[in-house]
Amino acid sequence: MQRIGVFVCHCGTNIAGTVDVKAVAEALRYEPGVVISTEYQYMCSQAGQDMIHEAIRENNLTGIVVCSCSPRMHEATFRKTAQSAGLNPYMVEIANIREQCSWVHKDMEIGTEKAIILGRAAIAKVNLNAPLTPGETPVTKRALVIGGGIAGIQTALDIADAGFPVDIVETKPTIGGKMAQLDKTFPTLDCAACILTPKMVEAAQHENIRILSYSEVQDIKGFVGNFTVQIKKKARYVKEDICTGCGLCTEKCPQKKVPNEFNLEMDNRRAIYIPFAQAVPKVATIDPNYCTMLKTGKCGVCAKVCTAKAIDYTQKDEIMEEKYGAIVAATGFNPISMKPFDEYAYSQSKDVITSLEFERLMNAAGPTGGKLLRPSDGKHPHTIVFVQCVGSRCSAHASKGKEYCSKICCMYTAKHAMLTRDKYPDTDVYVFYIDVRTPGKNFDEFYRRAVEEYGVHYVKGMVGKVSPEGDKLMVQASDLLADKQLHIEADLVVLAAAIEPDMSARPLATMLTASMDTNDFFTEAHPKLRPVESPTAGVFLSGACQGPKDIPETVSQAGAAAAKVIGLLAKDKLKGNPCVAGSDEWMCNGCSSCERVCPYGAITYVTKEFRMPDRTTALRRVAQVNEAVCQGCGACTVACPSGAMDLKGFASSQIMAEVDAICK
Amino acid sequence: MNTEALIPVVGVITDIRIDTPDIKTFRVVTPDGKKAFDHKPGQCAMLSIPGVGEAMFSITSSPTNTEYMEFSIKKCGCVTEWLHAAEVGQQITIRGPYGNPFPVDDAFAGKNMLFIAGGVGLAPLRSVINYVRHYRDRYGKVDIVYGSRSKDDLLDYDEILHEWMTDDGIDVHLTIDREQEGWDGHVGFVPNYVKELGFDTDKVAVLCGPPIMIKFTLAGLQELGFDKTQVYTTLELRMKCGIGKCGRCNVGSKYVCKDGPVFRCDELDELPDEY
Amino acid sequence: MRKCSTANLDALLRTIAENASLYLPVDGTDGRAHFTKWEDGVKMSDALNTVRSAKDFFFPQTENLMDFKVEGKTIEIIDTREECEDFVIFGVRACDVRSFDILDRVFLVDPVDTYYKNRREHGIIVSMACTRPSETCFCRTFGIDAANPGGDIVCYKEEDAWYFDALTEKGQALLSKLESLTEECDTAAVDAQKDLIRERMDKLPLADLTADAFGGDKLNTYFNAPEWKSLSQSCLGCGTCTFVCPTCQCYDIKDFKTNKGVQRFRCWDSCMYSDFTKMAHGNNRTSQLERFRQRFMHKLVYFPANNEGIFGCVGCGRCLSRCPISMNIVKVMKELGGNA
Amino acid sequence: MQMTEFKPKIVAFCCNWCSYAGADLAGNNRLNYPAEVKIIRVPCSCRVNPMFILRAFQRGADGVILCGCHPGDCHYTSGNYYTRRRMALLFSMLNFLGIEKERTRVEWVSAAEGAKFAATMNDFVAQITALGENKRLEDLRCKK
Amino acid sequence: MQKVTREILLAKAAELLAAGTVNRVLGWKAGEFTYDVTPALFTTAAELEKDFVYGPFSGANFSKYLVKETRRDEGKVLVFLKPCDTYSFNQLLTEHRFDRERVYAVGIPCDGMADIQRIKDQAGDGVSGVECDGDNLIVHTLYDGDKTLAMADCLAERCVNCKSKKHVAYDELIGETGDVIDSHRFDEVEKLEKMTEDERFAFWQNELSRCIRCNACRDVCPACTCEKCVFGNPNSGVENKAISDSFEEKMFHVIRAFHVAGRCTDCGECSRVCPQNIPLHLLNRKFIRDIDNFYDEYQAGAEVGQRAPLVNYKQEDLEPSEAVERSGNNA
Repeated sequence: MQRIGVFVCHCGTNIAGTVDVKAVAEALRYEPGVVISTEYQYMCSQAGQDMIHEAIRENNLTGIVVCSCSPRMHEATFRKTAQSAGLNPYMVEIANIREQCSWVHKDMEIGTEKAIILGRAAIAKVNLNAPLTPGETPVTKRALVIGGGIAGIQTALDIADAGFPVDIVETKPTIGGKMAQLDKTFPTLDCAACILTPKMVEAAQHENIRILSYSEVQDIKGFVGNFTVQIKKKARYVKEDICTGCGLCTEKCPQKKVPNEFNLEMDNRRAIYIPFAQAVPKVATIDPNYCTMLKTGKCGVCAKVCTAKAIDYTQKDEIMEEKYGAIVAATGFNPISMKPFDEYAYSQSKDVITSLEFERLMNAAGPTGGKLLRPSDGKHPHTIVFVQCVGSRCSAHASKGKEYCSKICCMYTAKHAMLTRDKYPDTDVYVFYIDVRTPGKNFDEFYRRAVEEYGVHYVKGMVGKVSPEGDKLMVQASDLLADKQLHIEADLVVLAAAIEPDMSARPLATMLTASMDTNDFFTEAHPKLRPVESPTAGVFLSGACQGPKDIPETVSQAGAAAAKVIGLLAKDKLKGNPCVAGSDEWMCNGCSSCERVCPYGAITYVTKEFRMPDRTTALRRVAQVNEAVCQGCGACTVACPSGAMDLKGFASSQIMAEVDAICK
Repeated sequence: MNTEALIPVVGVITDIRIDTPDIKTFRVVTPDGKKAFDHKPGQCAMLSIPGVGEAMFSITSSPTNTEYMEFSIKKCGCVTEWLHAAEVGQQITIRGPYGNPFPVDDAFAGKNMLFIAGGVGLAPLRSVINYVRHYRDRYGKVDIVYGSRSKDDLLDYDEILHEWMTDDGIDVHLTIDREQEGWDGHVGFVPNYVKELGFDTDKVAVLCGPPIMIKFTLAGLQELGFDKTQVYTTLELRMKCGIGKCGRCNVGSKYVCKDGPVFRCDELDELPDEY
Repeated sequence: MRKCSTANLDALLRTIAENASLYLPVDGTDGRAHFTKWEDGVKMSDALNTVRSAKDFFFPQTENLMDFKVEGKTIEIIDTREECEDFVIFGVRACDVRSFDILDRVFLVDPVDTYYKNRREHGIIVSMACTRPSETCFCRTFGIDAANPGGDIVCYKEEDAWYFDALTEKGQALLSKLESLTEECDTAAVDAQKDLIRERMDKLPLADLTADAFGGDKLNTYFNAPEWKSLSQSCLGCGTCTFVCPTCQCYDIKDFKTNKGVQRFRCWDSCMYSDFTKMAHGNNRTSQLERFRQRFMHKLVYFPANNEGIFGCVGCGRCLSRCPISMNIVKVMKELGGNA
Repeated sequence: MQMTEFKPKIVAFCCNWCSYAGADLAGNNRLNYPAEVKIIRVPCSCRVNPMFILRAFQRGADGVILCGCHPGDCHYTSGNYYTRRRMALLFSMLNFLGIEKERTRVEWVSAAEGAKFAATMNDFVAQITALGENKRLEDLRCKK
Repeated sequence: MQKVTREILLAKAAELLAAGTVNRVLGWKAGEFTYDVTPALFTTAAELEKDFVYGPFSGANFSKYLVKETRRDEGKVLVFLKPCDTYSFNQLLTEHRFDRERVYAVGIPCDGMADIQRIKDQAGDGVSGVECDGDNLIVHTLYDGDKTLAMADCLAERCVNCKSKKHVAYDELIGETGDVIDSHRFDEVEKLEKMTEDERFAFWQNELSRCIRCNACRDVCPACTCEKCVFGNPNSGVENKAISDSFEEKMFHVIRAFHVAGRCTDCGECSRVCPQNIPLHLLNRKFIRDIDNFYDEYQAGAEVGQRAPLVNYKQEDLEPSEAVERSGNNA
């Protein structure tokens, strides 16, 4: 049985004005466990706190109830007071008799009666309180960034600059991501490579950054501060540390017919290749699907020409296991497949291309050396139709496409239109749009320049059908403002394909036990207040894996995620919230219900041997809560059919005791 | 209407003595300061705290104490935990006496007595020991072997030192399980100590303690030549109603609360192995 | 022997009900018979027996024992016992009548259970002979004569009339109040019915079942019998057999915190429940085998050991028809009987 | 009818992050609602076990209301989604047993919705008052 | 469809025992009167030969026994599963309640099991034996001679409203598996829904007031395999051994139904075993129907690893305030 002190606060007249505080203190004196009950003007004042302090000492109190303002106001204050008097801070309960009583009721009698009942409920609860101590876990001072695009690079650089080691895992042979494929960036029209590649180099040369390119995350175990991650380094058949990136092998390789994914397969590369000139690491990679040597054992040209002797056909995939304190997901995006949108004839004509393909066509390092030529015949297109929102903003009931706005298309289309008109003033450029969305610094000005200075024809309306006829593309569209049908004979059609999260995100989310929305974008811990954290502690989000973003947004979010990581890694130990769930192993069924509702992945299972009451031994699967990860929501306690799972500080018995006290 | 065995009377805790870290001894009287009822050595009483529960405890004070009853209670379960948190002046309820007593006036009369207890097992024996001390002339020589985990776990240590040990014709043999600073007495487990002491068989032995201790001590006594008919013990008190009706303490055809808790060891052989 | 024409039965029941609460088996909405308070228009069931036994009248599933008022450190005990009002249970079968005798041997031995005694003293039992015993009946195994069911008044139902005979003073007193509705008669019809009943009892599938192999001295014969393992193997550990059993009398005492004080109540408990013997000290019957064995050993060995050889089973057959897995005392007796 | 006499007992479970803060805001703005409402603070609406609700009725509550963050705004991201399913099924079941459907309610109240909190409580108390005492889920022993 | 007979099952069991595939068999053991069949564990072909039965009363669902059985021994246990049992089997697997590796499951087709109460209601009390004769049952009675009843009229409620003849789990199948059936199992629920609140209250008050808290429904339920039931746990706040107040029976059944909601496969065992004939399955079916109505159609146990509706959600789920109306309850 507890020895409880009750302290009723007047809060000046805030409480005492509508509640007879003396009567409350008197009535609560006879509640079970109460040994002292008193009132005072301002409990939160130093004098009030001293009074509580003294009372705890003098009466050997094991718990206190403060009847005062909202616990959201002063719970922390009184917990500190209790702690200073040697009482566990979690042996404090607050009865909210101000915000939820004196301030909402006018009648003294009614207010007093309710205050007594609220006090009684708090006493009933504290009678069942147990001292709680927050758990502590050490932090591995190292971060993992998954994805080597601009988001990942920026996050890694910021963390590394703060002095913490970072690994970047990138599945491709080089970092750089989508940004490396872009020609120019809006709204400034500076060259993407010019601003990205210095960052790539900086990352490569940073003493705190290790780039694990051509690698994949295979398994993640552990929790905030203590993740253990298995990373597969795929065999690239070239010794990374020896290859000088001279490129000789990529010139001599006899296998010339490999579609070049960097240029979106609009040209070819060799079986041994360096994706692009500024690749980081600048190391050759052999594509095992095309290399004759690897497939038939006959060739070996690259090994012969390599002066550094870097070629190693016997290389195997390598699994490494590393420990991290924090993980940043920066898996990025991809344009969606255009297959379901055949009304635009993407599969029928080479001259219907996506915007990303258009980027490559315009890029000096692209398949056409930067000349805008039609993929089908290499001729100059004179009429170009841009179609916006291909697969974006679709109805929820549509059989294809995404419901959301892909956010970047309006701006890059304006950029494409403008660049086209700038380089080739003889082309007619049409842009079909539903709405033009330009909420960003200098965005609207940019779009207006395209219309006003560059004479791009912006047409509000959708393209209904594109049909190849001869070497032309017949575009049927509607102009909603003019309310008429348009028929345009185009040479090139560019589709602003919606973007979607990279396919690697879903399995990664499963490994991280991080939640995703229905579109497979990572869910943030709180949409407003914690936008760069995932609900899983220690897992952070950077870039388009959380939702469509342009480059400046991505970079700022990357920095924010880095700041969160730095804040975490700067701690030596993590102190948890002690009000966490706990499972009674003897009652646990191992049924996984709790695990399924846990938003944090805090619950794992072990199979243990138990000595059963009937003296037999049995192997039983039981839940274990990782207190460092649990945030104490209590979802598991209700999902658990046997009641094995309970929440400290809000135990079922405590809540029911409150219910009983209130209904008395 | 007739008195009902299940309806208790109110008792007041007038004194709480801390015996060991997990055993306290409670003194209980009625609100008007009297003993709640008379009892015989070895009998028990049902104590309860309304809303918490009822539990059976052996009465550790001797019947010769006409002023109050005492209960030495080890913390295990909700009733005992509640009692351990109680303060002097707390009211509880009490009913009894229950169970059969030790045959102090027939089978034990005129005999040399050997009491062997382990841990809290001294509690039920204390009643008999003090009864025997009170009627000292009715019994022969008395030996008491008492052991515990440590010196701090010895029950009624003051009484043992200052009353039992100073009585004529009573030999007290104390032992603790492990060496301990400030202890110059015997160290070792009770069953071994009994064998070491090597008692004559001209005695009635009374045993109480944890089941494992009883098992080995009984074997030890038999080695020394004791017959099971010379050895008495008292069983653990797993009971609810206390009056042989609720069916809980049923062991074979016996009800521990009614036919026990005191059994002669040969009687126990007749019972199925379920206690 | 007195006789009441079937046409007059309602009037007879009404007369009984004027002086005391009258309970009799009535078909419920579930199509099964339950003891129900008689009121005008209530029709007596033709079923052989009720789902629950008649023990409920004397040993109800739950009953308040006393109340406590707790204030600060003080406790007030409130004796809530009240003198029970007279009641009549009509149509009790021989097996259930015997069960009262068995319960008496528990509750009326010193110290007397006054709650039980109170009801027992105020209850009048009108028994009824069984003309159509069921395949699950084996009361004869325990020396019960379904043709002479006992009670305070015994009754025999024929097509045209009901025959009553008082067996006790209580019964005599009640029967005398019914004089105007009954007439003195000879025993011919009843004797014929008794012969029929005995003839039918002989032909029951369980007619040959005997309890000779059991008794108070058979502890060692059966306690460690290997058969317990297979018998108890599929027992679910529910309390169905216990709760429908007319002789099972294990109970628990529990406290309930009301909004004002504490109510101490008694409720049925079952030795089949895994926590039945679980106490702060531990549990002495931890496996279902032990619990299962306890129930049947109690009926067939322990109870007779303490009660001049009277078995704790009355052969009513309720557990035979109600056990979810169809395990029952008959199967236990047959399986173990071979060990005798 | 003794409508004026009847003072219902109402238990309100409020999640710490939204509804409890909303109740505090109602207090800050001195928005009246009946004193029959007593609030129990829980970390999240998903902490509320159906057993607590039945317990409240057993102990004499006439109405039980559960308040949490608006769907999508849960502090723990998904807690109130589970609450929503659990309570939808529980309420339907209670009503299936003939318990008045008005006795139970779930309301989403954000930390900014002090006015909504007060209005909700006023409405709920009026509803329960009109409905009268909880008879169908009462435990007579508790009322003794 | 191949008719399953005792002989076929015996042969299968003997074969698997002999091959060492399994070392014990969960099967039905003959009783006194044909209908009182008991689940039992057989370890030898001889034991099986002596006592194993299979017939219209071999209805017990064995899946729950596997929880304990797979903990006990090394080696595999053979279990015969009717289509409805396979759902319980899967559900238990989903909840990791037993070790699949230790079970050899033989699926057997089922035409429905008989309910002795229904037989007795038609044939009268005193049924000394029952024999199968094609689609009929020949019932031997003590006083009225033999009676012939159509099997269709003797089926247990759960078989009348059988939801599936499809086996969703097995290692081996005897005969052929069937299809999920478009059953009328929700008709009774719908009937209750259409009643007024008051009528429903009166209905359930009458039904549940018969409850004696014997716990048979819980103890037989394949979803109720909790290591420690909340109703047996003094710290749960709902522990109570017997009904002391009409509140308790409602609380018990609501909580129990809620605990198995989304996990109940509608095997019907609860109603079968209730000694007081309370139609408990209606509570479970109400939950199933509501789940189907509110969310997506869901059959517990249809697949291993399904996410039960109560541990799942959608952003667009209905609000509790809409539940009563959507559920079809007449308010």
